[in-house]
Amino acid sequence: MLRWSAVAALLAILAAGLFANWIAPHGYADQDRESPNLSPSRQYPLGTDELGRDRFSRLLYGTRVSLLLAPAAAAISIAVAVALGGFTAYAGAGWARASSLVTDLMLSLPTILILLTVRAMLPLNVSALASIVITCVLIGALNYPPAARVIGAGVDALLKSDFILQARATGQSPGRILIRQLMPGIRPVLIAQFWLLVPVFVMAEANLSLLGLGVSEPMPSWGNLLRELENYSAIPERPWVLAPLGVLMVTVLCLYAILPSGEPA
Amino acid sequence: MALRFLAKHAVRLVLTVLIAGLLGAALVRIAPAFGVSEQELDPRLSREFVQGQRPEPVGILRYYGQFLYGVAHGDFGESPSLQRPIGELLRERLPVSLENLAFGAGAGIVLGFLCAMVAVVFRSPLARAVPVASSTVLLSLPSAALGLLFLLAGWPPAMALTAVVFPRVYRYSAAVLARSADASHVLAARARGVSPGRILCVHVLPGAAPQLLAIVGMAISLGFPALVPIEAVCDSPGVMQLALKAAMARDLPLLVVLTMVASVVVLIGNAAADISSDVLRRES
Amino acid sequence: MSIRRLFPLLALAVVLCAAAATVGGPPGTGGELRFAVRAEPKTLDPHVVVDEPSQVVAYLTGGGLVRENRLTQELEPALATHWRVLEGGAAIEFTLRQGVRFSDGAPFTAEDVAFTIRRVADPALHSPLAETLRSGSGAIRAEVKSPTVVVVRVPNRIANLAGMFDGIAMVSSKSKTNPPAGLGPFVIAEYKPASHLLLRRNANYWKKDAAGRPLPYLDSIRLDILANRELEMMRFRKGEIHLLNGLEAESFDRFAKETPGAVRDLGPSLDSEQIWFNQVPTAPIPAYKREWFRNVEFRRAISAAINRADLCRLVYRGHASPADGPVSPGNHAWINTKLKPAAYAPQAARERLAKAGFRMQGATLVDSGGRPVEFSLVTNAGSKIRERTAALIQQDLAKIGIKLNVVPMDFPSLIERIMRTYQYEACMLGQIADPDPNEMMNVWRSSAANHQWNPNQKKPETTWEAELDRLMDEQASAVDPKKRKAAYDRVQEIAADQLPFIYLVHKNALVGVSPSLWNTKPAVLRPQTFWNVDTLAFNAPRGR
Amino acid sequence: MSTPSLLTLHAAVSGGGSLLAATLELDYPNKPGALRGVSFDIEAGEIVGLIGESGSGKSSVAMCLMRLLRARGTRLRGSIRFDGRDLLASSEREMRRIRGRDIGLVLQSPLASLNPMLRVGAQMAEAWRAHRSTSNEQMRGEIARAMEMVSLPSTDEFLRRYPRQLSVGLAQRVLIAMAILHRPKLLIADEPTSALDVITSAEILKLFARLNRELGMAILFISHDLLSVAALCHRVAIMKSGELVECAPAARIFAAPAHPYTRELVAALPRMPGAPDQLPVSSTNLSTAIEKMAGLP
Repeated sequence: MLRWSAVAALLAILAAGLFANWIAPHGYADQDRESPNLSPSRQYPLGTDELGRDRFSRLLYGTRVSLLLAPAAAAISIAVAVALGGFTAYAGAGWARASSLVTDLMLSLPTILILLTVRAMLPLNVSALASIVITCVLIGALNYPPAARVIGAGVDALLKSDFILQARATGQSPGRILIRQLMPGIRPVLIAQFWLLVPVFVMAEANLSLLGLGVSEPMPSWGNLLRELENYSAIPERPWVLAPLGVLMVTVLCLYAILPSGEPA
Repeated sequence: MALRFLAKHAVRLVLTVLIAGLLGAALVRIAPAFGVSEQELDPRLSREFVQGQRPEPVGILRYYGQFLYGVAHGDFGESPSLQRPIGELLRERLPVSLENLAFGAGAGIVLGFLCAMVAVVFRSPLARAVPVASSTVLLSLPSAALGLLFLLAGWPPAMALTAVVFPRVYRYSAAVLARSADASHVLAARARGVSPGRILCVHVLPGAAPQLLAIVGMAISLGFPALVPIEAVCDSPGVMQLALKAAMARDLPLLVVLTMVASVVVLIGNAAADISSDVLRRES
Repeated sequence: MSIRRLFPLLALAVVLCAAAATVGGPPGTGGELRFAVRAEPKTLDPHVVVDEPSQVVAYLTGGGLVRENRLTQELEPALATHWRVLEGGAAIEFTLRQGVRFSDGAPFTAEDVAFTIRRVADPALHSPLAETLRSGSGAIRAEVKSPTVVVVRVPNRIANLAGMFDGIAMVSSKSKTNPPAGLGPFVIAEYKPASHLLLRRNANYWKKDAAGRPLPYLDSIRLDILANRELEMMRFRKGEIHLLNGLEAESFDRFAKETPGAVRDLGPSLDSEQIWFNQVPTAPIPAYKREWFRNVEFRRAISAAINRADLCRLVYRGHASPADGPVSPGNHAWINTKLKPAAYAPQAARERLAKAGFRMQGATLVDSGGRPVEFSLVTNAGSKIRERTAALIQQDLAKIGIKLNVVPMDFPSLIERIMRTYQYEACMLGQIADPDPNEMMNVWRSSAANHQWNPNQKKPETTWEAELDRLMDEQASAVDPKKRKAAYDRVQEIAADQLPFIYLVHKNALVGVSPSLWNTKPAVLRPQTFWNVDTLAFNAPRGR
Repeated sequence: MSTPSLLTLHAAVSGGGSLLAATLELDYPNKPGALRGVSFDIEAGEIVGLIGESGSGKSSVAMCLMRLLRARGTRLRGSIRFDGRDLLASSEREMRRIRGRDIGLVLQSPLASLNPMLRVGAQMAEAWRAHRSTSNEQMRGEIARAMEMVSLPSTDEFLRRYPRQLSVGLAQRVLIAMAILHRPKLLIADEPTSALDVITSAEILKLFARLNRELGMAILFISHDLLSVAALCHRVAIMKSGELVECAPAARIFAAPAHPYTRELVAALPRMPGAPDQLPVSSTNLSTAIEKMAGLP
């Protein structure tokens, strides 16, 4: 019951983002230069920012970006983890040790520098869409280690299980075992990881954009919109600037937390 | 046996740290704008002057060799961007970060464990609802935003780390304790009328101890990187703030040392998890 | 009576009190002045500073032979009572003040000046101060004529030679410490890295006030190392720090509403914001784009299409003025008043583009080869001001059919691109300028590295760049201020005509000064709020 | 089968002063109607067998009686009257006093039911101290007596063992010893023999019979094994998908099974090869047969 209402609410929010073109009263980059810094009004439900852009419309478009970006990044992260975890589980102890070393190293290297390096190598005239895709691939690929650990452990446990033994006993080829036995077996772990990672990547994008290296202007994303936090002493005076975003973020991420188990845990 | 086990882990730790340092050096070296200084933009300074400020570029391996030789003699080298000895910087800043980590992550762990225990012992809806709700909300806020909010409230940055660590610790430990409390020997003890406190301490906690230890390890390896945005926004003079500055300034020697420090922390976190899972395997 | 009505009265009362206090001596002496610096000072040696925090420390602890009054922008005697420029600017003779003692008690003599000059000129020290004295190669020499007279010779003639000595802190030749003892109003008492720097009053400071009382009035200064602007403002609001330098418009407006007496808009600062196009012939960008960028009509069209008034109004909330050239209206001595501010004229921009062979294809501008006009603008990430500026320009240019891609990147990557690899199309940055055009030599001369649009030219590629080279050399070596002014006026005219830099705005100098301070005279020149630190005091006695 | 008929059954069977009288309605969040109107009583000193296939709710009955249901969202209604008290109205604190002292519980997997990290002696002592604060000597004496009763050695060597050093049968005896330590009026045994081999299982059955005889302890014996129940119990209750379908003296269950399900159960009993097709109708016959099989006196 709770689960279905969570699904419905999440879908509604996602739909609002996806159909922002139709729902939003203004474009995300439209500047009404005669009316900057407005309080909420009928024309601008959440007021306008410094450049006279409608905050409500930007929130809708930002929701679209963040809600599409995070699951995509999570999927990438899981793909990397599966490739690595599956491979090492098969290839034996030596490789497993090597891959856990790689994972440890990934965790210790200054991620920010890797991000800067890759970003600095990009061509200049990339479209907003491309910049989103790149951001997503980057944070997805860089944040695979936690997922790799869990999935690796899952594959390991499966390989020791009776039904794989049974499959081996019947003389199935390793490839076939991988596809027919292992993949379906590991699927619940993957799905659980996916749900776990989506909020992580919503956060990652936000943290990245707080540094000014996320989705580039004028395209809004939750992280970009959160940058209002930089002038945090102004927040209490103008609650409509951040409160709706905060509520939306907490709502969506709580819904994500409820979804997989059907209960908040 | 135990000695060999420890020795194996120690060797592994040293090796990983050494490789991490080398990789860190290589990463900085190939990163864009290595050797660029902001002074180049200053029109008052001539090209020759700015170039003279920069140390001669050396090969990575050669640099690393010299660096390790220095470390063996207790010298970590000098940070070009801050123009101070790295050993001194670490002495000043590492305690700050470790303090943040110890108090912040420590409080998060204790709070998470306590809430999980309370939820397991008193199975009242309230005992669950409060930590579940608070942890869900805390999980939905980026650590940088948490840092800013705590700064705004005038609370120490370590508390922001608590807010990052607590919800995760609570979730995992509540699950672990619940599983441990479901064991039939716990049920049997309850059926004998043993008091809840004794059930928790004697029957539930020992069974869950290895996994709880793993959670402590997780909290450390999770809390350490979370310190980067927190120290950055809260202006807390720790090593993670230093790491961000070093990355921005492409400070090769400093980043190499900091990468090694980070790898030690990550490995200690992992070792806690590994050792406890080894213990677990031997138990079963 | 509402609080709102009360405010002006209170403000008036504060002003009156301040005015009354200025007439006599300070209302009280002693106390600790506190303010923040953004980063750790990289050095405490006043002769090798390049970063701003070190400059602050050097200013507070160092004493120079002359001092520029930041308010009047004129040179005043300091450790030298008077000076004489010799040999058309290749030498200068200083007559030293007598009875002055260093912070360690040693007497100050011509020997110390010679020692200081030798120290600065020593290539091993690697002092940027030597850079300013040595345009070209050759030695800087100091000759001691008598215990109170010293002559300093520089290899080439320098137009504003005396002014150069404002920043050179005199140090003691007998001091054993490193850095050696100085003559500034304060001395370093304690340095706690990553936290703060504590400066103590220099009991031997030479200056006295009108009533003969020893200066400085303050007991100590605490510099907090604080990177977070919001934190700095929170502490200013609580009265924990007393000065704010370089406020942002948004915060300024908020303070202006809350505590009107505490913040001041000093009018246009010398700093400017500008964009420029990459005109480097060897740059790895498409050739047709380089053609656009090197086309002056294209640059003029872009300049005309940018609505600078909107930039000032929206991004700077009115605390900026549209820029028409490198020299800000705040630089009274050097601005060319004949230049008209660049007007916002999208129609004129379209006409210019049409004249240069561009045409509209639907809503998109295409060049004569039919290629859509699209380019990227790099700027440093994390600067809200620049990102907003870019967003506004993006929309201004969209109106004339040009697509602008804004690419924020971290500072070192940006510098690498604009200084070394030239992998960029257009760039937006700001310039922190000093009043004297000598500081701009490396910007306007075509052979210099900071000639951003096309640096390090073997010989000037265009006639106007050749003329810039000639004019800059002329102003640098002319002793007659009128001749210098004429030359630099012409530089400004060429810049406005050729638009190698498209100047956007000069932002105003916005500062915060605690009402508890007496005799504050904030100025647009750096250090804005505490340039007269030796005569600052608190309104209420603070006790020694 | 609907509740009213069960209630009549209950009324018919129960006397006035029974030790335990329970009517249970239980809903799990994911399985509503886990117990539907399960109503029965136990006289003092009586052994009642509870039979049913797995998932029929027999173990839930045990958990309900002890009020040990852990899962969230579980709803228990009805009434449990035990020794003049209403257990459903008792607080958790009161329940804790009842558990182990007035009602003992033996679970089905003996090794899992012992804390692997505590020595046998420590667990015994814990069970004793949960309800009594006496001197150590007295406690040791009581523990020795209980262990003697279940034919365990009460040597130091044995008390210092860890559960992993015990066989399943020994472990089960340790659990029973702990359950009877305080001489409870009622012992609930939840499938106590299902994890044991045939011989050990027979020994344990014998032990239960002896405890009942010597201590006058009532026993609720939960099992899916009709034969062992028939051998041991005075009365047998049959459960099917959360309902009690029949409750009668053991003899009558075999002689005249009333419910179709009971008939099915009885018919499914294994037969020795060469035995007559017809089931022995006389309950005494059967009991003696079974008693012989189990080695009971």
